[in-house]
This record gives sequence, structure tokens and C-alpha cells, in this order.
Amino acid sequence: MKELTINIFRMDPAVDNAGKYKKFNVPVQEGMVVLDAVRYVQENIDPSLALRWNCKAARCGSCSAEINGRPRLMCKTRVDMLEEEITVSPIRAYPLIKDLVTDVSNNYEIERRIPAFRPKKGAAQPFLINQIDVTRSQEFRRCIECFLCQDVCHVIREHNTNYIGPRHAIKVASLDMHPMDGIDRSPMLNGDLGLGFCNITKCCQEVCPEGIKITDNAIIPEKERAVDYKYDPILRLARRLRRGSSAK
Amino acid sequence: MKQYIPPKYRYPLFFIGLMTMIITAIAYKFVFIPEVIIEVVVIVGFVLFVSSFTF
Amino acid sequence: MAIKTLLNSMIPSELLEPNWRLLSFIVLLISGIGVLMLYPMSEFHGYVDPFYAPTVLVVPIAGLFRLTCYAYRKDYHRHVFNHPNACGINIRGDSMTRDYSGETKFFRVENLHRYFLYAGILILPFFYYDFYISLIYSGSFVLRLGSLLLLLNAVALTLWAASCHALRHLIGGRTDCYGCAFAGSQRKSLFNWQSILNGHHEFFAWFSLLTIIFVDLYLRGLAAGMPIDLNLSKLL
Amino acid sequence: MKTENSKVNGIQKKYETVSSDVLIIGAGGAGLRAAIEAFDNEASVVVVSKSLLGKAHTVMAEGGIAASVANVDSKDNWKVHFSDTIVEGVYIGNWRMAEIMTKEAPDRVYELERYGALFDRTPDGKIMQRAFGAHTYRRLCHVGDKTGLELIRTLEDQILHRDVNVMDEVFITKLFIKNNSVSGALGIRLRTGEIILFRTKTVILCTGGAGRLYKVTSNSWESTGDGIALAYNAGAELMDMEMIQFHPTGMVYPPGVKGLLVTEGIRGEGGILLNAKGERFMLRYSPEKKELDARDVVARAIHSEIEAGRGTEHNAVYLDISQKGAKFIHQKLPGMYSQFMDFAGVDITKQPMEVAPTVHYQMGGIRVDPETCRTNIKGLFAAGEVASGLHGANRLGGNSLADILVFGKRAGLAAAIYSSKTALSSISTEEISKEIARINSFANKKKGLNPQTIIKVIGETMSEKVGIVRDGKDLGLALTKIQALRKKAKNVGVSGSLKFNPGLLSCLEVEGMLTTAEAIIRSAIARKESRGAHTRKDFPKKDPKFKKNILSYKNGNSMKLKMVSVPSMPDRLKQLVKLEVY
Repeated sequence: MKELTINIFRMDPAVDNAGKYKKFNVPVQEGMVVLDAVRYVQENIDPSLALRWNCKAARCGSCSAEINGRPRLMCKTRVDMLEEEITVSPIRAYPLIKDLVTDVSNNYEIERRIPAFRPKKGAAQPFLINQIDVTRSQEFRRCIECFLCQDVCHVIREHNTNYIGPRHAIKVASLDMHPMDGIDRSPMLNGDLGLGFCNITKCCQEVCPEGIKITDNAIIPEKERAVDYKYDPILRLARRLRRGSSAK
Repeated sequence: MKQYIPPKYRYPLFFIGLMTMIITAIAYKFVFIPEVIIEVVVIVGFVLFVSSFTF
Repeated sequence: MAIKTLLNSMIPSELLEPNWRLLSFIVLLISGIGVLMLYPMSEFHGYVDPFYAPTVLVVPIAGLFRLTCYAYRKDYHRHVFNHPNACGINIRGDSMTRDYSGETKFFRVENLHRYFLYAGILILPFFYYDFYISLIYSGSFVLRLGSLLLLLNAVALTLWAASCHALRHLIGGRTDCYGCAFAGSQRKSLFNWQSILNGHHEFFAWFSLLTIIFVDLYLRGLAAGMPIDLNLSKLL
Repeated sequence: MKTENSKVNGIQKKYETVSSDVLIIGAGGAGLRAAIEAFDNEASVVVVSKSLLGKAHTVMAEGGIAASVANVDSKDNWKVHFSDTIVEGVYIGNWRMAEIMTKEAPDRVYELERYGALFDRTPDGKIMQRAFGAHTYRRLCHVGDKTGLELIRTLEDQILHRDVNVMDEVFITKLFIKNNSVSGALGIRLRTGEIILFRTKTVILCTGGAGRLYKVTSNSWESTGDGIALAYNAGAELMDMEMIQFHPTGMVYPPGVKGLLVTEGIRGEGGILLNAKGERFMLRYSPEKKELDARDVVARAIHSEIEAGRGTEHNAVYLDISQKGAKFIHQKLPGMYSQFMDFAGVDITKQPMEVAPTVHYQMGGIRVDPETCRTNIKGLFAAGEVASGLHGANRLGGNSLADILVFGKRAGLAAAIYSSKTALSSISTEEISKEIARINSFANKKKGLNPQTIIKVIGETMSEKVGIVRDGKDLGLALTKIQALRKKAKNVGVSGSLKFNPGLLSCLEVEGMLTTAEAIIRSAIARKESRGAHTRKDFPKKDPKFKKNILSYKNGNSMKLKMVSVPSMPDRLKQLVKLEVY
């Protein structure tokens, strides 16, 4: 039977000082994905190999990893698309727990800081919403929280800033673009949540397994909204005049 | 689109392409160079410049 | 001291780092402008060089439009500043030891993109005018290959400007509830249509740069006496 | 949170203690909705889940939430929905649960919208509803084919903005019961291997189903029936465990994705089923409704075709939608197109898909009180797929999402009220030490039996012998096999520590899986008729004698069964439902 070689990152930070790649041989099946190979190792060779997976259908976003240096979902990456030897590492932007498992809990802390949906004042309930108004926000609601975009984002991975990262930027955008939402989060996003640190290099958009246009449809529109209230001198003047006249 | 050129060589190609054309132009002002050579070098520079594109 | 903090908050480390890519890029910009000055070529046989439409003085404006464009921002943050050079984890050229300020300090000027867009839109008609001029320069209507290239350049520039993210925001990016707004569904379809163009913004950005340089070289070639023009009217 | 010591085999073992009014086990739709309700009613809430927050199996729900808001078909109302639910549950569903669910589902949908969910809309701006198998009217409120994901994200957002203690990646190994009421639970935090003692007044089980007992299933990794086993061991009654829904169309090839769901939408949009000879066999089985008959009918038809040797080389039949044209498919079924393209390399705009039935849902589970979701143990509640009664012998598509929202809320409220009237009770240190010792006994075992070897056999046994069409003899063999495995399971163990050790987790799950499997098989043996999802080759007819619910419960160390009659409907509801025919 044909076999493939897979190098899996092994490390328990409590015991080891440095991680190492361990080589395993796995029999190839037709249509095999990387998760099948890693699970084969986990089930048949070393049951203590730490690994997260749930649905195996690219719906839950648990099995994120760096496969041959590129963040991908293990369940969606077919082995026949890769070179002979496969290297699997955990998503390194997050603190390692063990082997392929990292601690992604700070994402929930960030989400706590984003104001939740609050209906516009005086909106009649149940809401009447036009179908043309749901499509933009719904694109971001496809997010499966695999955090591959957070992993690939150099601002999160290599630099210590207050930027919340692409996943959370689209969360903010999905709330802001909700037609019945009564809060404007773009000042906060541009301020405390550090959107200015994004330099739109679009890696997040490249790795998104759901094909969400993170940069084009969420981050850039949010940046433009920040321009509206902060950098556009004419709009600022107009606002000041309007406020001045209404004060009289 | 599939990228054939490794990302780290894109800017060098872009730079060399444009710079070739510029330097040829400047050189032509001060030194006598046959026009055929100028034409060939500029075309080469242009091709290098285009090959650095990412789209 | 106060000045130092001010400078610190204004000047990003990206500009201070010893970075051959940045230095060479600055050299490229300066020498490029220098060459345009060195060989002024405003008109040849009815063809107006796109760099000189309507005057070479608008080149800095067009340049700033390009430098603040979201498509080029991606490219120079990647390829000039290496922040990061590529998405691959091992080949990205960014590191934890490098300081980074993104678009927070000096690069906040990129937020003025929409003003350069307004200026760019004002300049656009001149390219079409130059195409028209090239058709009628001999007194009667003549269609030459060069005219088509001028048209191609004008169209490429138009597509690039029309697919701009700032324009997208003005058209409808800022609107969350079209159902509540005047002529909502029409505006939403305009927005959707522009969004399709916007999806190809990077392509248009680079393609228009390619055509403008190509047309410039082509016209200079003509001026130098290269036999590369065709009278298409005669062929037909 | 404080740390206490317990003595295990003479060694001091530390554990943390977490106290709360309400402990919710499972962070799927039901668990999160219960958490919101309990918190809003002034209870302190702890939610634990086996996987990460937001990854629950609910995200896989595609179709929508069945609620008779009548936005599309104005004739729809809760009465029609009620009748559909009872009839499709073949008259053994609990009428009160069905009444509550159908009456309250619209409110829960609108509430979800107030929480920020963004549904597809009708042209006049209301929530869009789609048609689904065996629903009289178009009733499923949906968000494209990602309704479950939207539901989870919305509830997750609400939870994160409340002061609810969410502890994800914690596996509960045991419930502590004192005087027939809940006193706490013991769990292991997978991330660190720490043992956590939960002291609590109430527990809500929202652990979902047990699809992973089968080899071929559309269920997530988590669905191993943990909650059912926890409740059973605590002394709660299980009901209708034999009722396992098979979805007619699951992927078959390549082997890695075997069982993955192929949405009912494909048949809804005009896909046809063909056997290997190219014959449209549904014309024989169901001349009227053809491919769009109820799930159990279509699943059985596909099964018989494969049994009769008219299946493909991968033991499947063909599902073909290519006649609809590429444009139509890209527009209506983009998810399915990419699923087959990515995983199987099959272009469904040109080629037929290979499909076969796959385990989808468990109708049975813990027996609960319809009003409060309380079990027969004080302070123990259950909601969602882990509870039973609502769906009877067969579940309608879309009713599961309505179920988790409606009964999640009710369970949360009832738990909050109950906990406000009770005090925390103590847990004996001896019991705690015993359980900690049990957990530790699996780890660092060099010569332990790999738990996967047992799980594999469970899967094969269940798929082969307790599948769509069952037979008394096979069921008997399956029971023997499971009992033999139970003996073998005593030797399981893995190398490595307690810290994030999936092998250890499997060791902890195996016993529960065996218990759940046993309950399924025993109930299946006891139901000597064919009703809804339960089909017996040796008793192919429906039998009025068995218009009963089958309970299974723990008696000493063995499992006992009991038949109870289905609660009879009051007259006001009887007139809504057409009479059962045999």
C-alpha cells in the first residue's frame, strides 16, 4: 500500500524546552485529507497526540493548523494536493498547549469588548428588513472562527499592538452593517481596537477557508468609516456646522 | 492567480525593470549609444517591470 | 522633549529602518520624475503623452492617488516594507524584533485617498479629450493604432478609478439600511455593480500603470522614428 | 475558585472547586439558551463544554428553524405545526412538548432576531421561510444553509456579554447524586489535565446525541452520548432509545468523508435517485411523493436497493441533479457543489453523486417533564437532542432547532427557580477520591488497550446490526458483542499524562458509549414492531400494542426496561390531529 510521510509537531511546554517534528508513515487512502492522516496517527500509533477536531466537514473551524508553512484547515486540505512530505504545526500565533493544540481563549476576551447588537431606538418589532440589506452582514456571519486569519495576520503574530485582528474586525463589521443596529462601532474599532495597525496586506483574505473577503468587504469599509469621522476635513467641518446650528 | 515568481523577488524585478529604463534614458543624454541598443534595453526593462506584477 | 515625542508619534519606524528596498524605491521615484523632466515630450503628431495630460504638473497628484490606493498600499507594505513580504509562515520576512506602526503614524495620510480620488476624477476627461484630439489632428478623421492605445489607457484609468474602495464607500459602503433610504434598491444595485469592479481593483491598478508606461514608451518610440504606427482607417 | 486536596492511592491530588446555582453541561444551542435564561433569572451559571465554545454540533444544522410565523404561507399556525409533529412522530411523541414547542417557537425566532441574528427575508421584509420534507407549509426560518452557525454565534455573543462562567474543553465524568437530588459533578479540564469539582444546585444536560456510536454518521466528534450515560448512571430514566434517525443522503466516497451530510435541499430542488442500473427506484417505493417522501421512507428505499445488489461499487445509490444545469446548481446549491468538488473531486453539475443513508439524529434520550425539562432526579434537567419525547419516532427537519431554543429556555428558567429555593449540598470526599482515582487509572498506562479498538468495534456493530432495518437475531448478537466489549473496556488506557490527551478522553467516553449503545439495542429488541425510524425485518408492521414509550433505567448494575403508555391528548388537541391508522 502506498504510504505518505507526515511530520507532526510534538511538544508539551510543561515538559519539553523545545518542540520537535516527529515523522510518521501513514497509508494513503483515496481522497484523504491531512486530518485523516493525523487522526490515523492519533488513533493507531500514538493516542496521546493532542489534536482538536470536531465536524470534519469544514463547518466548525476546530482543526486549524499550519500545513507546510501555510495556515489551513486540516479537514479541507487534501494530501494529494501537497508535496510528498507533509509538515503539520500548530497555529503559532497562539500560546501552545500541547502538540497541535493552542490556547485561543483570548479571542473570547476580545469578543467581550465588542459591544453586542443593540436595536435602533424606535425600531418596530418584529423587524422589517429588506433582503438587499442582509447580504453584506451575512457574508461575515459565515465565519467559522477557525482563527486562521488571526494566525496569518502579521500584526497579531509578529507585533505587539492593540489590534484585535481580522476575525474580530469582521465581527465588528457584521454588527455595524446590521441594518437594525443602533451603535456605530467604527470610532471604537479605529481607536481602542487598533484597526489603524492593519496595513491591508490581505493575507487574511487569502487564507479564509470560507472565502470571506475580509479586507475588501469589512476592513476597508470600516477604515473608510473611520475616515468619515476622523480624517475627512470637509465632513468634520460639516458636522461641526450642523452641530453648531442645531445648538442654536 | 498562481504566482510563479517567489514574493521576495517581486520588488527587485520591479525596481530593476524601471531602473533599467531610467538609467538608459539618462545615459543616452550624456553618452552616445546606438538607438537599436537603447530600444532593446528599454524593452528588456519593460518586460522585467511587467513580470513583477502580482495580479 | 515635546518635539521629540511629537516626532516619535509622527514618524513611523518603517521609514527609519535601514531598508534597501525603501531607499531604492525613493531613488526610483526621484529619478523617474527626473527623466520625465529631462525628456519633456508633450505632443507628437497629435498624440499627447499620458504623463502630460493635461500637464506634467498633475503627475504628483496622480502619484499620490496611486500611493494612497488600497491596492498599491498592499503591495508596498508587502514588497517595500516587508510587513509581511508573503503570507507563507517561513518566507514572510517580518519578525517580532522589527518595530511596526502600520497605518497609525505618518501613514495616516493614506486616509486622504478620497481627496486624491476627487482630483483624479477631474483629470480623467483629459485622457478622453486627448484621444479625440489624436483622431482629428490631421484635419479629418483618422484612426491610428496610437489612438487606440490612448483610448485603452483612458479606459484602464477609468476602470481603476471606478473600482476604487473610497468611491465604493461613497456610493453605498456607508449605508447600512438601503431599505430605509431614498431609491434604496437602485443604489444597492449600483453598489453591487461597483463591488464587482472593486473585486478587480488590484488588476486595474497594475494594468493602468502598465498601459500608461507602455503608451509613454510607445509615443517616445514614435517620436524617435520607429515605424510602429499603423493607420487603421486605411486598412479598413 | 479554591483548591482542595484529596488522597488517591496515598498520593495527594489537587482539584479545584467551582460553585454555582446552575451547571450547564454542553454549549450547543440548548445549553447556551438555557444559560442566558438562567442568568437572566438571577442564577449564577457555569457552562462547561467538551469542545471549544462555538464549535458545538449545532453549527452543522443547515435547513432552518421550524416556526409557524406564517410569513410565507398565511394559513400556517401552531395547530398545523403541532399536527405535523405528532403525525410524523408516529403518535408516540409527547403531546404537551409538541404543543409547547409549536406555540413558543415563533417567539424564540423573534427573540433570536432581537439578539442580532440576521435571517433571510421575504420581499416584504419579514423572515423568509422555506419548505422542508413533511411540513405542510413553508415553515423553516433560515440563514442560507448556515442557520445553525448563525444561531450559535448569536447566542455565543449574548453569553459573552453576560457574566456567565464559560469553561470550555472540560469533560464531565460523573454526576454526584445525594438523596435523589443533584449535588455536583466532577470534570477534567482537558487543556491542563486539572480535575475540577463542580458544586451546584442544579445541572442541565445539553450534551446532544450519540451519532458517533455509528461508523457512518453525519455527527460531530462530540456526539458520543455522554449526557445520556451521565444521566443513566445518576439514576435518570431514558426513553425511546431505539429511535435513531437515518438521513437518506450522506456522502459515501472518499472514505474520509463517509457519512457527511448531503442536504435534503438537493432533492428539494429536483435531484433524483438512481440505482446502479440507472433506474429511478423511488417510483416503485413511493409513486406519489417520490424522492421527497419522509426521511425514514427514502432511507429504507435506498437501503433495500443496496441490499438487493443494485447499489454502486461503494454500496451507494446515485443522486443526480446535473439535469438542472450548471447555472442553477451554482446559484441554489453552492455549498454542496464545493463540498463534492473539494472532498470528492466530483463535479455535481456534470456527474451524479454517490449517496447512502447516514446516522443523523437521536429522537430518544432522557425522559423529561414537558413543562420544566426536569428529569426524575431533583435538580437534574435535560434539553435538546439529549432529551426525549418531542419527536416521538421520527423528527421533522427544522424541529430540532426549535426544540433547543424552546426547551433550552424552559430548562434554564426552571433550573433558576429550583436553585433559588435550594441550598448547595455536600459531596462526600470518598466519592470524589474514587472518581479521581478512576480518571487517573487510565493515564500513564504503558500496556493499556487502545480505546479506539473498542470504539471501532462499537461503530461496526451498531452500523451493521442496529442499522436502518433491524432484525431480532442481529440485535441479540449486537447485545452480546456490546456486553463482551464492556468486559474488554476495563483494560483501556493510554500513555501520557492527563493533559490534553485525546486517548484519555476516549477512555473516559468508552463506558458511556457502551451504556448508550446497550440502551439503544435493548429498546430496539423490546419494540417488536416497525414504527417511524425503527424498522424490524421480523416485525414489518406497526402494532397498536406498541403505541408505548420504552423506558430504560439503571437497576443495581443492570439495565431494566419498562413500557409506559403515551400520555393521552386532551380533546382540544385530538381534533387537530388525524387518527392513527394501522
